[in-house]
Amino acid sequence: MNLETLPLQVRDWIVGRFPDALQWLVHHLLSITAILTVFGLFFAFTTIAERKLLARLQNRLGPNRSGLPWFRSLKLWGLTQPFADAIKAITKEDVVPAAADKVLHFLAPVVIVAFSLLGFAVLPFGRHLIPVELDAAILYFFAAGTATELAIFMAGWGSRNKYSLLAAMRALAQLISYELPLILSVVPVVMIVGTLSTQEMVLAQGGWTWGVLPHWHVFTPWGFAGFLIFLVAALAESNRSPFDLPEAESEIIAGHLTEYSGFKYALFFMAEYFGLTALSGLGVTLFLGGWQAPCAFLEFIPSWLWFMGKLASMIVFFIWIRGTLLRLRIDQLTRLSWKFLVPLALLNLGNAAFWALTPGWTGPLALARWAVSAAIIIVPFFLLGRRLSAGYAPRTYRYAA
Amino acid sequence: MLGSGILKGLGVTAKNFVGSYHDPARMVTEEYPDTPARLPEAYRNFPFLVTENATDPMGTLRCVACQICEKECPPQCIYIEKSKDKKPDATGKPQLYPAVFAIDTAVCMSCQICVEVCPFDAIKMDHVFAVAATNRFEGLLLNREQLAKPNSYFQQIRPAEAGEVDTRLAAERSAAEEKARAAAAAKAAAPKPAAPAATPAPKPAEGGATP
Amino acid sequence: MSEPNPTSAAGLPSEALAKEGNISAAEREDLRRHGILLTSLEELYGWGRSNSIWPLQFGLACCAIEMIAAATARFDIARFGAEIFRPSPRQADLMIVSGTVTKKMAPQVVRLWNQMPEPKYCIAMGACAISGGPFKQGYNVLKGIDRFIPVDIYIPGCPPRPEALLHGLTQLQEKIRSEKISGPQAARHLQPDAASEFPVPDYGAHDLQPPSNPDIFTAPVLPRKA
Amino acid sequence: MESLEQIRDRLLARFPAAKVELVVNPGTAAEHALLLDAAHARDIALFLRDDPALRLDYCSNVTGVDWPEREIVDTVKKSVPDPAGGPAKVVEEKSKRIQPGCLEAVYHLYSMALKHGPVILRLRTGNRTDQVTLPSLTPVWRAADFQEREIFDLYGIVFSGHPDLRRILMWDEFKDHPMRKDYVAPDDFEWEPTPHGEVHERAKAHYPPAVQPPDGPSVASAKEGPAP
Amino acid sequence: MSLFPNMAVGPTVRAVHDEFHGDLLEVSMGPQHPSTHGVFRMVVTLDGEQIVKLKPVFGYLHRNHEKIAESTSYLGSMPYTDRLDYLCSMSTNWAYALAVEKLSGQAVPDRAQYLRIVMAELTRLVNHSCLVGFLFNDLGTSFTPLLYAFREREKILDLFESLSGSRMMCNYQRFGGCRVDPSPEWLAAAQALVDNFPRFLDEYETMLTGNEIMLARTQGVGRLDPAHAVNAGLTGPVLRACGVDYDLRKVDGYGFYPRFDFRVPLGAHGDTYDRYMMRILEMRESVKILQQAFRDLPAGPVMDPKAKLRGFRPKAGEAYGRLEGPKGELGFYLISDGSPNPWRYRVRPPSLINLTLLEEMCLGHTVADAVVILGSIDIVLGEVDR
Repeated sequence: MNLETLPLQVRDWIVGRFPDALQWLVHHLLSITAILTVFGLFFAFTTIAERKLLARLQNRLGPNRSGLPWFRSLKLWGLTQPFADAIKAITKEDVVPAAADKVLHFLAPVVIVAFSLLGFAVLPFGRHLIPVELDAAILYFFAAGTATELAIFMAGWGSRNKYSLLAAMRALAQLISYELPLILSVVPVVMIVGTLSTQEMVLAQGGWTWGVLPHWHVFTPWGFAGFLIFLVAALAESNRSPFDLPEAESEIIAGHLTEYSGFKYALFFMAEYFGLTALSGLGVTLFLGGWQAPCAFLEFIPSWLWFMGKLASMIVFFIWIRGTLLRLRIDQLTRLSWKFLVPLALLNLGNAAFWALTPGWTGPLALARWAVSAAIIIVPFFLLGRRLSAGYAPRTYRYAA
Repeated sequence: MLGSGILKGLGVTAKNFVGSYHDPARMVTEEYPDTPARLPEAYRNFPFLVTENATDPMGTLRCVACQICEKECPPQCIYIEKSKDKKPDATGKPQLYPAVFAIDTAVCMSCQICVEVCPFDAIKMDHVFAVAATNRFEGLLLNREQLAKPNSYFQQIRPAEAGEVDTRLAAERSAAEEKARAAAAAKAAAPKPAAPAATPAPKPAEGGATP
Repeated sequence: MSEPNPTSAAGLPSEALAKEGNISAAEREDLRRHGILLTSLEELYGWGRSNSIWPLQFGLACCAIEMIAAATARFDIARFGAEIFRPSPRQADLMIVSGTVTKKMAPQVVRLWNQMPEPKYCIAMGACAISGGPFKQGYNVLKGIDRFIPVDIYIPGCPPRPEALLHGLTQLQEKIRSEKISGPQAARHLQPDAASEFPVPDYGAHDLQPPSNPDIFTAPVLPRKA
Repeated sequence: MESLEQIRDRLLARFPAAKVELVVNPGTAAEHALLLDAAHARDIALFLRDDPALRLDYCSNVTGVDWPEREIVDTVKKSVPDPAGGPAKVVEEKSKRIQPGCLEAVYHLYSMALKHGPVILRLRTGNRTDQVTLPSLTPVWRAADFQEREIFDLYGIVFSGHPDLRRILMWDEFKDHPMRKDYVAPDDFEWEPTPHGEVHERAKAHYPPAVQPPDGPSVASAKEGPAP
Repeated sequence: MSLFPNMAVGPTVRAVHDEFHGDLLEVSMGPQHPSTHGVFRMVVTLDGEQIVKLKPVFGYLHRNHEKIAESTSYLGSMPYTDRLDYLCSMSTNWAYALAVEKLSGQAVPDRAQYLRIVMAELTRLVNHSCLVGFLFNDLGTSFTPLLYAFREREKILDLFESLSGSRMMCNYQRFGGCRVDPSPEWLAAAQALVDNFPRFLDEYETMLTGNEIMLARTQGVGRLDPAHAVNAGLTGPVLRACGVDYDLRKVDGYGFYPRFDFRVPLGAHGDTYDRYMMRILEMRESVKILQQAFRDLPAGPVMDPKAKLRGFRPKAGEAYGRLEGPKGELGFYLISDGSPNPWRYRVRPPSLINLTLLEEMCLGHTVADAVVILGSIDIVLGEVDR
């Protein structure tokens, strides 16, 4: 029994029970079911983790009493909370405003869930676990991901609500602003690895120096910069705090979700988390070594567990950010993108080019390679950062005589 | 450097996150239905009527239906009807008692003014707060029986205040007894045999409110 | 507490009671046969909903501060799964009327209630929301939100402690858990002819028009000395 | 700061046509006020704001007061010479008069620049029904903006020259001026379990006629058993 | 000659209405809106996201406090004042007691004067920390700063509750003193809390004051110039953020404030950040005042022996008593006709009057800024609408 290939063995066993002609279909259906189940559960536990972690950040306990039906004394630390929420959401009345564009109002949640799930198809979850081996996987991923913002626009426009409309406009501005740095932050990896296939990118990050220092992209200057830009852009793409402008609760009620109730609202909620998970998965794949173990002696742990672990830590980081930061304004959001992230990401392309051209700098020259590469990104970071925050500084105050 | 303020903020929340596991100052949740609420002695929610005796609450109400609280109650949530007859109070003096005493807790603003103006220490503020009801008309309009709570309960929820009230009342009672005895003595000394003095001890009166 | 008391249903919508006679013997038999499945479903349905009560983020006055306090670290309404205060009525399950409802505000409150999808519940928190409270003699104060919308739980107090709100919430959870899916005792939102939307009063020249909704509000008669 | 008399004299010297009276406050606080006539109120206010010795740049509080018509009994002591030639008797003669009602706007002014105050200004309307217009002082002190709107809403004083005179607290369709002393609130006294005084009087209208015992038990007492 | 120019009344609407800009969008924010701090309503006209017109609408919490008070005894109005500014009942109580004492000439013993300052400054801590929490909520945090602030608030409320019996509606001041005398244990607990409070403020400031997003969101947003602010009658931290030195604790010197050594922080820009920092700095000064009060608290009675609880009838006359509430000048104007009830009872609500310039502050900014500006003004609807 090999844990590493256990999911494959299970799949093959099930597929083998079917006639040959149907096997291809069953094979794909099983992949789809597996993704839906695993990430459905992952979504469920992300919500409860988010609520509990946020609670802990805020010095409180968070949901801990839901327990089980029939066994009320069992509280199970509130881990069943998402299922209670699901039952509630499914049985809740679905309200469609009389003035709404019925078709768009209905289509938006369907579209957003469908497209946010598409990205999972090309993520390598383990050494042997990748639903679809696509040569142009990265291109496919971004093409599918863009549609989610369009769905937000559909929701905002179709609801015929002024707050939703504001949210729709914000979502579009955000889409236009952050799609570029997101893709630009990924291009260096493509340049270095020389492929658009996600599995090969993970394989390229294999190996360790002295068995403990992994060769992940994030541990290179260009990779670190790219990862940070990717993180910021991913936060913005998935409408998470501090970029949750389309759903800015304190400003425009619930933004594009204002007119959604019951299951449709749950679908949006789900899609937001699917999108976040998919983007985190891409980040893990591109920068954090995908399913690779961090040290050689930890390789006995199955690769798909490593992937899920890294994914979970990314999500925890996002939750931590959400618990701390405040929201940007729409003009600041776009300014951050166009005046800071995009130039930095462009410079990072050059940085990656430099890195790609100097693989031969070894020995003492390796240090120089690191220094130059780091300087290419840190100096502009300071300069652009100073430009961006010009005029904003903590102040000192006088007192009345 | 751009981002340093953000990193500091992340540091503070991380400190709180970690602290929530070991530092009681950073995990302040009190799990209410499982652990009872922390109530200070002074806590006030709704008024109740003090009775001397738990076995005969209606017969030993301290309230003499003077209607001061009814008049002073800012939101006017107290309704009193005086009794027609009198019965002896704790000091033995015949007093009126409330035939109807109703407090609409749906209106009460828990201001404690009724307690402050009561010259008889008959109305006090209760600690009970879990009084959610499904019917506001009958569930929240408290009548005399629901309001009456024995002095022992008062001593239990507000030991300091109850102790003070008890000493004061005891002093008043002994003064009254003293006076009654003196009067009895004076009458005994007088040539004509006096009528029996007022009953000195607080008797659980038989002629209660519910005949 | 959780089961609506039939004898005390004066003035409150008591559809359950009203429909007692409308069920035929065949239906009764059918119900009995489906009993086990039904109770399982009921349990699951009630469990899910009672542990996921999302209140409307909607504060009126002083009690709203205590409502916020109930959501803060010390009291932590999140333990009941109810910390997700939704600002949009479309996603809310519970309306906590927390504070004085003025006549100027009443139409908006009713509108919010109408915008909430079923199943929805209402807690009248504090004296003002129940009866107008200390401000009931004011010319602009509505004497109780139950003049316009049905209230499930009344929490007296001025303001009620956050613990009292939590207590009210557990009462509501009990109520939701004990709700039946079908039959004459079915929950309000499952009865086909039970009202879900209520008429919004208009601003009149001297008062709201109408001053109360006679379908759901009739004060019991309380004779006093004239 | 100058005394109120000095201010009044200076105002009268500056605005000879104006009528400025001193309203004495008999209470302990002894915060006296200046009663201005409507025609010159705004000029005087501007003067008070900009005068270098006063610089009352801050209008703290603006409020309305309702003074309904009231009957005043004047008691005049008269010494009546005794026709019999004895010592003159002192006889109290009572005469009733009706003091006409009015609405009043009161402004409390302070100076933030010189840190003194208050100077209290009062403006009175002609009556409570048709002559209810006063000049708005909002152009002088923006602080009066919402407060004058509130007076308009609750008392019904119309401030001419106010930039945006609408109801502020009640809805626009509302017709009454509820802070007036003679305002009667609409009847919603269906459920008054603990009524007193005026509330009791109004609640009676909702008591059932049939079960109105002369002195009978109430519901609360009925539950407790019949009162003795 | 004029100190300030004769201010143009009414906002200037800069609506650009042409083909390029398209239609204006009118959005009604409130009365149910997460960031209007209750049932306040703003009718906002937007050009894109930019505000070209903003009309505040009040009255959704107009619960006729003044009318009710005119038919209630002087004492009976005291618990109602708790419910005016329900975040700071102690200072509202004091303001009312101050006005009635001025009206009736009632003296207050020394210990009560000190206790009043203790309560008022604790209330200032409660109010400002809550305000800052709410402000950050408006700025889009996920409740974290608010919950930290409420964590500290609960500690102060516990003190209030163990003293007065209620967390929020203290009903503590009386005409001629205070209702209960705190025990030595209470004072020790309060002292310990006050000594620890700066640590909370430091942590809070580390978390938020230097945050780049916070700086960008608040600096330069909602500017006010001092001339406008004075003319519009703004008071409290909002006024002092513009640089106008006007603190009634110094100007009027009511209570025993002249005996205390504290400073009044002043802003320079009059923007949202200054208003936020005024609160933080004032909390630090309040801590100083409290420490002095605990040090100097004299022994003695807390009620004037001549004070009457029932049958209180001040003689005919009027008085305007005001104090520096956490939100600004809180005044009570009372006219007595010699009867047990006031003839006229008027509250000068700082929250309402501080909103006078809301539109001017918001014009040209976005919806996101409008909620922040509103949050930085610090309103409580119970006081705005009364």
